[in-house]
Amino acid sequence: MNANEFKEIVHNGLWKQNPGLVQLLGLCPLLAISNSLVNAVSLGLATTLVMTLSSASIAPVRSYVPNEIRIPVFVLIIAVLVTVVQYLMNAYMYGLYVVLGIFIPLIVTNCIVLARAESFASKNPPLASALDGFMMGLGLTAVLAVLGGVRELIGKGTLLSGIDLALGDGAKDWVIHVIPDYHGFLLAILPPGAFIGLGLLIAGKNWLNLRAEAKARSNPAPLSNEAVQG
Amino acid sequence: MLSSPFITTPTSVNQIMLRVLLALIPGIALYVWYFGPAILVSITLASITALATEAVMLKLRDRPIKPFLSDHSALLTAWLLALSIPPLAPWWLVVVGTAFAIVVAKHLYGGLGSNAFNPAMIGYAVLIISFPAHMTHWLTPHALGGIELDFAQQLSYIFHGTLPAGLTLDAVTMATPLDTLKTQLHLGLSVSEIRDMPIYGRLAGHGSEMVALGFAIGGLYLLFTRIISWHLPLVYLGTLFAVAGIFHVFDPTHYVTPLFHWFSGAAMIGAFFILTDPVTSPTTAKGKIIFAAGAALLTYLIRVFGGFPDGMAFATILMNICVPLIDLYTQPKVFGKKDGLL
Amino acid sequence: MITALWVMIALAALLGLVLGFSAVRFKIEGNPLVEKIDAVLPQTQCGQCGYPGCKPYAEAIAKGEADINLCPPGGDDGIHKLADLLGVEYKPFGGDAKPKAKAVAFIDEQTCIGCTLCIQACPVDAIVGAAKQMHTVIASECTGCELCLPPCPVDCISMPAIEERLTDWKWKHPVITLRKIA
Amino acid sequence: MRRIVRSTLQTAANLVFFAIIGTAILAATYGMTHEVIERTVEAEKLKLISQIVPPASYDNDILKDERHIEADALLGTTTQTVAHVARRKGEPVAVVLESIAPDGYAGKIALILAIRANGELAGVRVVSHKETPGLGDYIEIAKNPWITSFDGKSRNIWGDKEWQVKKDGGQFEHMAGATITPRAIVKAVNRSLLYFAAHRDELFAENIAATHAGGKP
Amino acid sequence: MRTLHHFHGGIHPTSHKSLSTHQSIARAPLPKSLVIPLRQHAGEAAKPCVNVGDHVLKGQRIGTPSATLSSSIHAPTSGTIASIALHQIAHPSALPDLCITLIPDGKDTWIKREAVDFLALSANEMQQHLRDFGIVGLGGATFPSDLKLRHPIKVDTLILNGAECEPYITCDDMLMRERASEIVRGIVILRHALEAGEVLIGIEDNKPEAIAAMHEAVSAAQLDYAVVAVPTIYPGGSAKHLIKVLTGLEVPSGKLPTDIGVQCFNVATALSIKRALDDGEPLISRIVTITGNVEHPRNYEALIGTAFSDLIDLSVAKRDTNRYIMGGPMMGVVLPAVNVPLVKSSNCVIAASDTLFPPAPPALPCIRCTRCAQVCPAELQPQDLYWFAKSNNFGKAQEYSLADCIECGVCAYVCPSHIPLVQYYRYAKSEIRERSAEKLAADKARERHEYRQFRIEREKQEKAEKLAQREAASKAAAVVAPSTPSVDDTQQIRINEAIERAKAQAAEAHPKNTDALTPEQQAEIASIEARRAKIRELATDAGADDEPHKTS
Repeated sequence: MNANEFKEIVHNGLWKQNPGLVQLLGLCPLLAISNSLVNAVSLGLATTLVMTLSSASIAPVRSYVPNEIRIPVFVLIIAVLVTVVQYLMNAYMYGLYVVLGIFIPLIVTNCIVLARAESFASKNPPLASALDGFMMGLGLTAVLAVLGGVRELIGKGTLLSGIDLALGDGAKDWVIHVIPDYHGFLLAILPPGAFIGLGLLIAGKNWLNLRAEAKARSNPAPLSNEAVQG
Repeated sequence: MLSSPFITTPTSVNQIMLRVLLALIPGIALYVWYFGPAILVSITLASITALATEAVMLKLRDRPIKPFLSDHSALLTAWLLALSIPPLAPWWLVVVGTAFAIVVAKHLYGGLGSNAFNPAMIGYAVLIISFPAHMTHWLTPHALGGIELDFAQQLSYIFHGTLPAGLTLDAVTMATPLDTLKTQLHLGLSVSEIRDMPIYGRLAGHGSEMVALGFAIGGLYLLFTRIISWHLPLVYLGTLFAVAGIFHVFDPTHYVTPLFHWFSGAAMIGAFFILTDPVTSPTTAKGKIIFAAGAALLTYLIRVFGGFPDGMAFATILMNICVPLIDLYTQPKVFGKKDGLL
Repeated sequence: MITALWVMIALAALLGLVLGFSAVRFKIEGNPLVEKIDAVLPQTQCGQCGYPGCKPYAEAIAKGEADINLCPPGGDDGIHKLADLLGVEYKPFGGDAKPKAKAVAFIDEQTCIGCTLCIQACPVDAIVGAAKQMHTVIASECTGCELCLPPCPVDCISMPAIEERLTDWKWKHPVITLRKIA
Repeated sequence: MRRIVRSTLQTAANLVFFAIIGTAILAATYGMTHEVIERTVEAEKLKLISQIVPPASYDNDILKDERHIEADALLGTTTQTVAHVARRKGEPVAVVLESIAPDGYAGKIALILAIRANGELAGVRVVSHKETPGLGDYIEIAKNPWITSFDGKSRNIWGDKEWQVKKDGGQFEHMAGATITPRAIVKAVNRSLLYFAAHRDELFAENIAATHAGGKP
Repeated sequence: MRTLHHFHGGIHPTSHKSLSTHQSIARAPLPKSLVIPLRQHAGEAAKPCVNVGDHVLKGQRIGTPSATLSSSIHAPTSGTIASIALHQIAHPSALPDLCITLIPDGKDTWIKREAVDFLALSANEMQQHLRDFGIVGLGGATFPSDLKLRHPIKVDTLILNGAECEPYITCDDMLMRERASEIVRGIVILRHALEAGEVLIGIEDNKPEAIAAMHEAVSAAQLDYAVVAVPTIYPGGSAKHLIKVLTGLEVPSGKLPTDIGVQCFNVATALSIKRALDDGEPLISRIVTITGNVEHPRNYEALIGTAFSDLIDLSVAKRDTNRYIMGGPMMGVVLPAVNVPLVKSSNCVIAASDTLFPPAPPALPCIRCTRCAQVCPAELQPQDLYWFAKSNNFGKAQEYSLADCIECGVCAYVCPSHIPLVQYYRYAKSEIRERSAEKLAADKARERHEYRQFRIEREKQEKAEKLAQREAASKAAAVVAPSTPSVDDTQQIRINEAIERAKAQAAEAHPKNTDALTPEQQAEIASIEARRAKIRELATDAGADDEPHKTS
């Protein structure tokens, strides 16, 4: 893996092929768990861990798996890894484990994990695959973090609420009350808020892309008489 | 290049919208008569917010501001939304609801003509979901003779959230007739016991029944000037009457009369002003009938069995989702063809 | 613990048997997708996509080897159709591929020496003529692929764009100025 | 034909191989973590109980001192529940009961409450509910301290009339526009106190605890 | 009183017809030159059958039909052919078309006119006669009338369309008022030709004079034709809708009226048929309404080919006139220039100003109010069609029966958002037409390409077989005479092969298109060949090496 490939994988994961905003994979947890920053980031990191490990373990065995059982084997590997992560969380981060609940085992069915296994890890060497899994996971985590942060901020006026569940009671004071005496805009933390928020994030990304493209072109195109149809 | 026809009728979108606004006035007048002028504050607030956000969105979307701003559609959204919010709601509630309706429900969906959902109802739904507590502070009609706030006190509450010393919110507000009905039924009272309570009048809630009547009068004006087609209001009210009637006949101690359903909540304004929004209702005659019947059924179900006191807004939104499908399956027959599309 | 292991092994063995058997037994031959893609392509057979004709390009797309934005005669519209058919994102023309105005080949009879090279190059037999005889393009059959241009030793073939005539004049999309004129 | 059999068997063997490895990894992880998990789960339950019964006020192993309670209309329960007893130097301090308010605005509200030996409430907490967010959910301690208004209350001085929300003429506060939820909870707590009064001795009896505690696998 | 039926939708625009009915039809003076387009009918343009410089007589044929769907063109007066060239015509595209320019000699000398006894004509002869006399439908579609008489058809009801539903236009109205008996005579011919049962003459009830005149003419001729006053509603003059109103029958989509036993002719067409048979006069003039923003709105009988500007000058356009519309305000087209010639389909020219037809305010988005659907006489969903046309979703537009749209314009007339709906439909229709043509071309190209591949493959195979045979033969020869040096032998065989191959190729490259050539083409080829030979000579003179390489 040379520097260019490295850059490409990182860029793909975090921006160009971002699983949350571009591939639109793994929406179920993305929408369900992003009602607070801590929940969102925790699930994002758990997914990242699983993706890194699964890509890293699928890549070395890829040539020994015959085509007809490719997917069962990948699912098996992913399921094992998820279960391991679940045990670990249950043991050492019980509060978070309760909050994330069903969504931890659901990482198995998160299409993004299998999608990376299929489209990248099954065709690339272990190191690149691990990096790809990690970066895709980080990309998802980033989207989750932004979505969770925004929803929590608008919905409750706080940030990092529930941080004690992840880091223990010592972190209780870390909760930031950004807007004191806030009425709470419940829509944001209820399920519709997730859809609206994701829609806005995707729109925002597209807008940034378009702007970058326009800048890249930036040749003085004739602007006059420009008309939109309809 | 100019294309035929070269002559057109003088009717334009802004005239249609203006007539609809006019038709709301009898209802609003009765509202003021029975509940005081606080509602005018909400309407003004909502109108200013709607025009301002509309202008900003048009600017952002690179659309000419003047022709779109003068089509009165934003004003109509604002009025309908203001009329579905309690008059004593804090000012920011009105602003947030209207802004959401215009920015998200209207412009993010492509602006006038492209919005899939009735913006006013989306605004209402957002408010009732997000601020359910504030959405329950309805005014008590004058006739009941309870403690009343004067206009200055109302303004002070709307803009500062302060009540005169010694008064609690509970003392000056009440739940809607529909909400009260639901709560009392929950407590095991029978319909006739509940209807004897002072907040109820001849048909439904004291005062609010007259407001509904005002909207019906405005609606009939729209119907007779052919601004709206008969399908939507008539089928809606008819279905609501039929469903409520069946339940009422079946068990009059638990289910109120169909007339009560007609004249409470948003049934009247909904039938004539909300369902009839052409953008978000079906285009075919058959489709309109299905749409209105579905909305009536859902309204009743949500009112009687659901978690919210009134179901008009959610029924409208749910039926809005079905509009493309309804339209697809109700394509009328074309001249010279035996069948429609399907 | 041991039970879990046995359950897993039994399950894996059973699934493996089923999958292995079906993989051999239900192999699918041929590819109807190629036909569908080929139907969308403009059939100029021009090879501008880098494949020797429309069908090979269709096959390459079906296999996922070729991008959908390589067919200049198909135009932007063609890319949209392919994107719809394959359920992928629309992609604008990449690199040097650009849509071109429709044209037909025209042989300047004054210069043509009757070498038949263009006849052999024409993928749709739209040029007729014999050695040392006048060659003519059957305009109605010509797809405008330009494959006859390079072999001509005397450069007597030109590709005039098809001009709009009364018979094929089209009404234009009404343009309504909604955006302020910059 | 033989080719099919061979390739089928090969595939199966391959999958079995991966299954064995996967199962082995899982077994190892389970072995490593299951004790920690058990301990954590107990600690969590204890944490909830300690919110309403201060740990300093008792010295027994409260989780072990449990008894099974049959479904009862006063508790609003329809299945068997578990109660825990806190003791100090053998003397009963408080009992932790599960109770259900069946008539919330949107269905049942599950409660856990601790009653001191003298019949006073040590505390009440809502375990689960489906009340309207923003309207009826002020019963959660995380959102509003309302639920602590039960602390120290009992039926010793207040009768059924006082055990109502203020709107109905009782002593308990509620929020404007949302009376159904607090009404349901006040009613449920009141009934639970009646249950306690009727079953006080059984609840605090030591021998029952011993038999029942031993019955659990 | 017969029961009338009604069709869905329709509108009641102000008719403005009285403007141009105060004065009788005037004969327009002979212009200085006439420009006669060769495409004045639906279908293929006529082929010119005169040469520049020829002197022609009034009524002489100057263009012959070039296909089944085509018609004849005649000289409107006597004079000299000045040119046969592209000239701007009355078409919204502003594109030119092939026209014959005729300079009148002022004598207006007719060719020999002969009355024909239509009763003596066979069906085929009747059709041929109409075709030769350039009779086409004058209602607007200009469909060659002979094709409407084609057998086998069974017509129970013959309908004469005098509805003239568009505002402003009064040419049929005036024609019926002034020439009713001639029209009735034409109907007699048509009824005979079609062997039709009942005859219904539909006239909108806002033309009482025309109805009265037709009544009178019918009873004077002692015929049982029914002159029916139909309700005035636009577009009641559309043939399919008039049929619906009069008979209650709907012409099935994509079918012809004859499929339900009805045939429909415009009243003006009936008159021109009468003239073709009774008077031996081809279609060389028509009535045209000049109205709108002019001082003297009036109907003129004008020769085909007369410039509109000449007619407008007769009526004197008001000063603020800024454009001219050919046809009515609902379906007409803006003239690209005022000097374009009158054709067989020109029924009306409206001088327009911004006060008469105020420009539409900017179009706003469609709010799906369905006022368009309520008035659409084709019972379509214009708001959906608009959406599909706008988003280039032509497949959907076809699914929603865009093809059944008659472009009558009522949708755009009522649209409160002022969307140019008809233009969207026209755009979509042209695109669909082009696309289906492209699809056909692509299919043809694929077929040709595949055949070519197949042919090349087959030739390769045949050659391989031949080679194999030959090798086998040479092997056999080698067995017989093993002493022959094999290497040279096979090489020789290969060389022979190559020569043969080249020969075969040369033979195969023999032009396939030189078999069925017209004499002109052969002459052309001959001249080109001669030129080419000369060039080759020059080339060989210049340098022998420059000889073009042959294919191998």
